[in-house]
Amino acid sequence: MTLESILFIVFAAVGLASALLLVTRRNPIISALYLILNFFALAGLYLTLHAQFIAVIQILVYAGAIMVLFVFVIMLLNLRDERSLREGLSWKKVFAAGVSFGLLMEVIYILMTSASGMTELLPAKATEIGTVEAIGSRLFTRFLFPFEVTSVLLTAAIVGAILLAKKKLD
Amino acid sequence: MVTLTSYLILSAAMFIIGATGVLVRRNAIIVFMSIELMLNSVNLTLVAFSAFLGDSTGQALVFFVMTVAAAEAAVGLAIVIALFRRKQTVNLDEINILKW
Amino acid sequence: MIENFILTLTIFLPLAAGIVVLLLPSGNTRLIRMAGVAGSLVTFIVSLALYVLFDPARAGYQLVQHADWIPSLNISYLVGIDGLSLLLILLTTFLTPLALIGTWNSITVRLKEYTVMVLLLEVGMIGVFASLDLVLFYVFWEAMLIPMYFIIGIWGGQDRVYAAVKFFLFTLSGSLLMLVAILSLGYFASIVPNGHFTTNLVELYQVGASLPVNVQLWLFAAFALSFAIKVPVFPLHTWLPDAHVQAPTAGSVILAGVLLKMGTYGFIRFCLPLFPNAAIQSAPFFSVLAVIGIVYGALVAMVQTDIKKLVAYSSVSHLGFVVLGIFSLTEEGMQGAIIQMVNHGLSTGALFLLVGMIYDRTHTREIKAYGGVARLMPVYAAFLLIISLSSIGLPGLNGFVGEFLVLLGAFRSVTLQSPAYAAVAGLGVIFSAVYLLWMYQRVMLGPVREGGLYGGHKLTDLTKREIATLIPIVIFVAWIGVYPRTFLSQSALVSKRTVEYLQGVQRSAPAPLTMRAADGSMQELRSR
Amino acid sequence: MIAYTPLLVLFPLAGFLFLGLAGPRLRNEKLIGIIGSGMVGLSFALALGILMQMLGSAPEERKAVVELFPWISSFTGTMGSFSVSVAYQIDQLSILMTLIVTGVGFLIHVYSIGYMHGDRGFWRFFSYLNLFIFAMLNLVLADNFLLMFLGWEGVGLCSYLLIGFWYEKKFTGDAAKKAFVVNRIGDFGFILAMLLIFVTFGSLRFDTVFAAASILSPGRTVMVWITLLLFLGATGKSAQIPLYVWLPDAMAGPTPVSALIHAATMVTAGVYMIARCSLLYALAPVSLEVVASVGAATAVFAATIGLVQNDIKKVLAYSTISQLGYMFLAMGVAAFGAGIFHLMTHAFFKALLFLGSGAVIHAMHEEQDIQKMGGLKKHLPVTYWTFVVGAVAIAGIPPFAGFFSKDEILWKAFSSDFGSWVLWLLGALGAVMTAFYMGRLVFLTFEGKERFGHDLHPHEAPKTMTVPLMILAVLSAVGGFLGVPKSLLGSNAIEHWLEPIFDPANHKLLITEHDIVWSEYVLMAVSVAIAAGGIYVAWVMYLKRTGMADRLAARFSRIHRVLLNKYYVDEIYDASVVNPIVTISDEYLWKGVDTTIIDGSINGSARGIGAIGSALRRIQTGVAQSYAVVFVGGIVLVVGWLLLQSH
Repeated sequence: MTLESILFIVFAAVGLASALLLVTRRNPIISALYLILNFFALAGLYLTLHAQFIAVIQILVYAGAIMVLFVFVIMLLNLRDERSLREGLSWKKVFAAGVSFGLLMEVIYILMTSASGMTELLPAKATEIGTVEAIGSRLFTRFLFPFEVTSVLLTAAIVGAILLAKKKLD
Repeated sequence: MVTLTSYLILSAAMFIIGATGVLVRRNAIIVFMSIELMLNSVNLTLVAFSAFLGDSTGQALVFFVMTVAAAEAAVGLAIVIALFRRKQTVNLDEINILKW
Repeated sequence: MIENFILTLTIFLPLAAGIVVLLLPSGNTRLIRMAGVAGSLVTFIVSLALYVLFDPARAGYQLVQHADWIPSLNISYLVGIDGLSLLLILLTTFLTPLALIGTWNSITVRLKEYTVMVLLLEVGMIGVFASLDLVLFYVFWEAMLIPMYFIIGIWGGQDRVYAAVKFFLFTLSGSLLMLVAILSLGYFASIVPNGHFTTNLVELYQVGASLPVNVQLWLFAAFALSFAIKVPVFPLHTWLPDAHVQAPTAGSVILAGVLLKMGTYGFIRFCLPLFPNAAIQSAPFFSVLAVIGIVYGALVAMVQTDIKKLVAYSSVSHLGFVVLGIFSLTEEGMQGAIIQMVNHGLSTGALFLLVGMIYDRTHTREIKAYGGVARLMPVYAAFLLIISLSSIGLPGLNGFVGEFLVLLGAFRSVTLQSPAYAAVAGLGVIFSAVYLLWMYQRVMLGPVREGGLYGGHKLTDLTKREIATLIPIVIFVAWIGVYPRTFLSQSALVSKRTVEYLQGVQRSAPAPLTMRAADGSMQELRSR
Repeated sequence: MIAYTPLLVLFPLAGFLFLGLAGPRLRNEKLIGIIGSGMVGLSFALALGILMQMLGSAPEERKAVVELFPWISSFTGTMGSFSVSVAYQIDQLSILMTLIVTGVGFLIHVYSIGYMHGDRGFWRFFSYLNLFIFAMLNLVLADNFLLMFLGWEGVGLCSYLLIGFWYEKKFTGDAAKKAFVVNRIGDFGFILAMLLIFVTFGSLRFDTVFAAASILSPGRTVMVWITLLLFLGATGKSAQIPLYVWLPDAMAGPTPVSALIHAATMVTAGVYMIARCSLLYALAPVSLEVVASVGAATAVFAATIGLVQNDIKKVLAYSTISQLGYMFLAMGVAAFGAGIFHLMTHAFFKALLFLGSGAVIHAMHEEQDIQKMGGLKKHLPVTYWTFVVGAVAIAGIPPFAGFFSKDEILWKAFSSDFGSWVLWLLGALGAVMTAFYMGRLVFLTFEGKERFGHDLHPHEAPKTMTVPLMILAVLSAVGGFLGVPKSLLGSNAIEHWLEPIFDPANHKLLITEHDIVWSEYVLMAVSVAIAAGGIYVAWVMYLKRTGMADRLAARFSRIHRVLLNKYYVDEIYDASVVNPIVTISDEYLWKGVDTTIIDGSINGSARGIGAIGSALRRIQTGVAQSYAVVFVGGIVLVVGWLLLQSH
């Protein structure tokens, strides 16, 4: 048991548990909090992979920005206590869960049966590519055009969000 | 020894949990959060591959996924607000105008 | 130099005009109308250059322009004209401005979109007549469907949506089969030694003729169904009355004047030369349908109570003559069919214009609501009479030339082998007089209605603008009637070569498939 | 002169175009009248000039063809392809017809100036008349069947226009339409005949066709078809059984129209056509028999109806049908010359009678019922005397025109190789009735007591109307001398003049000149006697013992009613042809086939697809999550299938 293994098991357990809790809680606020926990667990996992920059960004963007948005909306809609949203079991849900589980089994089966040549993580190399510098040079050379296009996407999203959320169009 | 496969299985499990959430929950906001969960599990895959292959492309792609996730969250939540304004609910079962 | 792109210019000028109209302020209706008319008029003038540059004495396609489009499949932008397409392109460019001028005040809502649609329609129509590549043809064929759909569906009468959908579905269901046939033709071109996939019409002429007869028959049927719906051949005609009745006047004029010709054009351009054996075999079948259409259309037209429906059914009857002429597979029949296409475009186009003019005044199409109009609108009465007579086929006006040549062709046709076709078709001569004169009598003659009110409106005679629309048509009606040579000479070579080609096929040894069957049975006999 | 032949046609055309376009603005009846009649007068003068030139040349040089321009052709000029020109042919027959058309036409134009005075369609009337003359001249001058057909249809059109001239009355429209449609039935036959002629002879030019026909021997089936189909056309245009029904109704038009179109010229087109094609008929003796039988039957049939009609124009209309029957009788017994001769004299006296009746109607303020006339002799002296001349001429009293022509026909009907005593007897029967109803017409209209209201003061027509009457009266009186038979020491000039035209046919039929025989004189005496007898009976019945007619009518009331109702032929046609066609078209074809079967099956299939769709629609809950479940399920299946494949 190396330190890395222990860290991986801890973060994986926290991530899976928080994910399960996220989808099972009735109150969206609670769900949101579990999602934040999940984000932190992921950030930890990124660190075990020596992806420092992504881990930081994960905290900043997801936990910092996106989750604030979620919580803000939940507050705005005042959805804390909604009796009408009673979520009982139904054949549909059982079926959906079964389907999902089937998919999981298939994926795991594929992963287990296919031989993976890369069992060894090379820490030096991994640390090198996880730096801001490495990712930045990638983004601004090979992915320059998609990177610029994301700006358009974001602008469109902003405009769209404002338009949709506005009370009336005139 | 933590192998690539263990990261991938973890990520698959989280993805399926998210997908199940999308499929079974009626609360639109929780569905959205489940979608975020799915996106994150994909990010984990990308980062894992990137690290094990020694190629920063995967991490660059995570960047784009995050951008898309942010945009999706903004627009999606705006839609939820608009729907709520019309229907006074975020219950997806009641939003069934997609037929005909 | 100009020869190279004049055709492309003609095809896409209306598109340019449409874009210009799109940029105009939608409030200025007068400007939009002027721009639409100007665009179509310029197209007409440019198309006259086609007439000047075209040499009727030269065989084959002229003014050809070729450009790669999808090189990997040998699909190209290939346009060119012969005498047949020349006449029909001129008919199109001639009728479009008249349709726009003649309905100057009829359209009040979404005028800009309407004008653009009409111009787009013109692009599609000219393109159909000029395409020498099957895929290009197909694209124009379908492209023209869309503006027509909207013209009927948006600016039509009460049941416009039903009519538009009916029109669209009828036409589309036929043309989808045609697309399949086009692709399989290209495929057949690729499986011969040294062959390659192509949709070039000229190359496919050889491919089609060499196919076994049963394959030819299937492909022929796919093409013919599409064209027969468009013509329309009995019993596929029921979309026509609805579409005509519901369409706005300009839509009816173009629909009757040009769109229906696409079906008969397709028969001559594609069905006959591509699948000669199949065409010869199915000639009696189509001739029977044509003859039924002639008599049937006339009889049903006779009992209509709606003027536009009457004219629509008369189209069924008149186009029966065209189909009969084509499938008589004689030079006279072919020439008659071609001139009859032009005639029908002029006469029925004018009839729809005239009906539209009176509809604009009274807002009713019921024949019963009229009577005695001649007294109040003498000029209108004169025009309606001339056009009706042209439609009846009075010698000296245009209709007679076509009908007589068609009857002559059908009468002496080697393929049909019976004068009965012509004899029964001749009955149409009687019935056309009945329904048109009866209509004329009920609408124009008799005492003026009480108070001179029709549909609650007072009648005023034609305006100068309306007269100016009709006079060019009347001039051509008389011109073709008195001196049809001008027009017949253009298409003479096409008719002659098409007919000679088919006759050659007919005379040569029986087609491979039947020969094989005969051999087989011979062997069976021997083995016994 | 002959080179100017196209001008014959172009003058009236110019008149039509000018009056048709500028007419509404002229507003001057005198000017319009002068232009309208002047154009026809010019044509007449030119025709006279051409006649003079022809008289001055040898008989074989009297024929000429003037070609204007090619008309319809399939154009490529290969063997046997179709080509027809606009070309006019001058010969003995066509010049005679031209003179009749333009001469009588001119007089009627002049007459119309007076008759149509004050009508708001004055200019329209004259432009139509000019158009009619144009079409009629095309008919008689054409050098091919197709151009003849143009004239043939053209006169039909003018007939339509002029019958419906007073279009604001309901029945004029009906009559006009009926005339055109019934004529079209005949034209259908004409068209088919042309197609057969072209297929048989490879041309539609008279010269070519007749040259080819002259070497054929009689008795071919195709010739029977051609001639019978042509005759179908003739029965339509010339109002013979069974297509005569339009002519009585056509009297709805203004009276000059009845005189010009429905008496003198257009209705004789069928006779002219058969005369022109005499050679073709000579090749089909069966058809000749048909023509003769139909002609004789029509002559008697129409005369019986004419006996009891009370409308002055209807009497004349049935008389016209009957006289046309005589002309066809003549054609049928191969007495082509006699038929044309009767055509000419008939044009004179029937135009005269119609114009006279027009003057009467004019004077009586549009009253046409002869029972409400009487004693008009003293009010309308000129009309009376000219009318009497016409009546005597048609009745066949020598030496007026009708005697010579009708007697010639009756004699040929008896003596010709194709005639028989039955045909003669029918002809003679018709002649008795003709004399009777003409006598009745004259006596009821002009003699006896005045049976009209005293507020009516009939007065003689103006000069423009009476002068043409007088000219026509003179022609009716002396016109017969052109054809005095040899037996009466005449030269039979007109038949001699036409000989070159009919020689080929006569050769085929082996007809030779007969010697004068005593029976000709006997028959001549008989026909004079029956003419006089007919008039005498009319005199007795309608003047001497005025109640007798009514008593007879009451005695034979059933027959009288049948005759008065024209044998109910119109009703029979309506019930057996017109109504079934309309009903079938409406109930079965349109509402049955179109709406129910075709649209029904199409809408039905559309509805079927719609039904399938609405059944499948239940699957569509509209809940996006359900769709997503199916979506994921699909992925599971696809991945699973791929996994199974890979092992």
